[in-house]
Amino acid sequence: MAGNIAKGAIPMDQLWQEAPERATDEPALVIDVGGFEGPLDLLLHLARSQKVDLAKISVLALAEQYLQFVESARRVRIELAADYLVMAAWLAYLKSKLLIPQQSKGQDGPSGEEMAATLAFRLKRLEAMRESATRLVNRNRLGRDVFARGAPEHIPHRVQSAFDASLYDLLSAYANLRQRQAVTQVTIEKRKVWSLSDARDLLTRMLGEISDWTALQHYLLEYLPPADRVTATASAFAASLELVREGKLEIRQDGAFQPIYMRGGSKLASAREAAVDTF
Amino acid sequence: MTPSEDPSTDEEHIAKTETFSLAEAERIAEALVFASAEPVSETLLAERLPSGLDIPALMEGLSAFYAGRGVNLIRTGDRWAFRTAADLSFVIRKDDTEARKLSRAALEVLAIIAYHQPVTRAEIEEIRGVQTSKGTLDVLMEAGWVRFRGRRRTPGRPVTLGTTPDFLDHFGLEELRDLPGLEELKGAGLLSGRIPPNFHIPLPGAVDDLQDDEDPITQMDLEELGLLTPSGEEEE
Amino acid sequence: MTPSEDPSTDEEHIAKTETFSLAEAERIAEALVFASAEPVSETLLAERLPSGLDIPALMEGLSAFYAGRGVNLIRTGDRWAFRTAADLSFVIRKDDTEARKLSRAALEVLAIIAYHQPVTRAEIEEIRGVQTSKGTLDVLMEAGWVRFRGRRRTPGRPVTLGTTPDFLDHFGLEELRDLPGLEELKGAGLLSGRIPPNFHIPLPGAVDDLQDDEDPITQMDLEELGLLTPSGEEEE
Repeated sequence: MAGNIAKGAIPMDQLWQEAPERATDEPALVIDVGGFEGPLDLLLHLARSQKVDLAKISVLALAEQYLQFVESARRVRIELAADYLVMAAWLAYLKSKLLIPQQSKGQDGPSGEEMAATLAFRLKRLEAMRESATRLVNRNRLGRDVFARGAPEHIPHRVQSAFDASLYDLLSAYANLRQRQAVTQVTIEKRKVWSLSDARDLLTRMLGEISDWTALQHYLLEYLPPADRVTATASAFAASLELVREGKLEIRQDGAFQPIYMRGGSKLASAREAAVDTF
Repeated sequence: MTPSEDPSTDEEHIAKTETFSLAEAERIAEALVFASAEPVSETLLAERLPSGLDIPALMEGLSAFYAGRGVNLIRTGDRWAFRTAADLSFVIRKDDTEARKLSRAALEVLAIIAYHQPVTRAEIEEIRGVQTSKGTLDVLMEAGWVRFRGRRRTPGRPVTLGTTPDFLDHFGLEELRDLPGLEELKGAGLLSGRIPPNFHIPLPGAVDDLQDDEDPITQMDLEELGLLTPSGEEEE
Repeated sequence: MTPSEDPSTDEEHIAKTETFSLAEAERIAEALVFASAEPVSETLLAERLPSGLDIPALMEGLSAFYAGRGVNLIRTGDRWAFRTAADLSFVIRKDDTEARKLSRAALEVLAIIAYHQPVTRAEIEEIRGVQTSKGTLDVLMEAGWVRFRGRRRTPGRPVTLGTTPDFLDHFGLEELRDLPGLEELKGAGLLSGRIPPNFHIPLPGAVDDLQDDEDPITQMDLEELGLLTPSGEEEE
């Protein structure tokens, strides 16, 4: 097994080695994939191992490394979560866009460069949040570095209410109760099925960034284990129809059995824009 | 801070360091006593402070510093503690009853009323699967979070319950529609994934208006419910 | 406050009373805040102190007084608390007081909520590129650092998340604006969902050069990959 990843999988080797703290009693290969918080995290890790400023990474090289990683994982039969595969499909698409010289200008949809910029932005933003998290957790924290009065003499609660309860208390009490009462005799079998909502989530997440006609299915299937292909195709198709109905997606097929192209619909764009107001 | 050739300045320097470390020792003592749940013994202080210090003297000094303030450093035996100045106890004591935590039952009932309103007592019991004790509703009424809304136009004309504006206020909600729905409860990990497909959580709307099957509560009703003394004391 | 005939003596008198009552108010404020483990709101202080006082100014003054001491008066949100000086943590820290250990995911989610609030769960997922596992939010809410804020006025009305006053207190922040690096992040456009217009990535110059282990892509390959439809339909 080790021999399988010997050559051409340098990034993977690095991954195994750089994460000794992740090791527990489980087989190393599985844990290391599990140690990442999703595909962006993995990409960020790969980008860091390029040992350059994030602003200077080669997106193409990064995509290559990621695809290599997925490839190696496949070779040693590591099961990757759907998220990773979707990212692989997206990167494969990105790669093709970067490699093919721009054909006709003026086509709608982002160019490969724009897509690369989007990816770089997302990586940078994630890294910024990581750094902020570190700075936050290293502040002088109450109960660790800074202490409150050890022997308080009174508790200055709002005088208006003689009772104390937070929204969290309320909601968790309610959720617990309803859960308890819902006769949970439903045994949910662990079937390997992409649920409609899984597929919906994945499509929305990817299409958020793709406004150009894309035969996503194609890229997706490329990266799915054969056993998952049927269910993924079915769910993704059903989900895409639903998204079309909601105006969040457009679909095009040139003829029977031709690849199905899709792109973000008008509503998706506006919903995303509306969602983007911070502070 | 750097040593100098001139002995006089050196002496000055030493004096300065001593003042410095004394102030530093005071700060440490202060913080230790403040953060401790119990009065702090001079032995413990001696352990934590630079050795060779006259702890009792240090503490006496600190105590004098705090003497005129709102908080005093007082000695009990050989232990030290901060206490509110005795003459100020009136500010502290004033109705500082610690807010009571709501019981689990009360939280459940309140949540059901919030999500399912207008809801009758029988319906609450159906959802919870247990009887609601009278005290539970009383507590919620006392807190000012729950109110009688009206009467359901069904046999027995059961009273319907709902939440009050104070409820929204206390829980930081702008409107009832801000209560998280199924997806959000799931997403927050409050509901597990193992819920039956027909499981649903009501979306409370703007419920101030009586529903079609609700009658307003009348004066008679309130008296009947024992909420108003029969005489008319509405003029308050 | 009342107009008087003899300005000088009256002013003196007023000044004296003011000094007296100011010192007294300080003592009371001190006692109130000192006695409590939790931060005390300015509202509560205003209730307990003589009316007409400029509470924030009073507290700023007190805060300055305690600045160099072992116990500091600090502001968090609109509340005040006494806390041991941060530089003394080494003396006071006990081994059993280790603050709650957060998972990497929880910490990351907390940071995203703090910097991007109000933020929806979908937006958190967009930033992290991965679903937030069940229970992560639950942990943060249980710690009392994160809360449901309201709902976004967009289709589906997703619930928005934000931080709590306790979050500020725990991390020693006066206000959200004090989040480390907030301004730079904003300036760099990293707190928005959109790529800032000034965001450049140098496009891989090396992209065009094939690596040693690469063959150029041919038209054939592209068709094979399904990237181009076999016929020539580029002219649309």
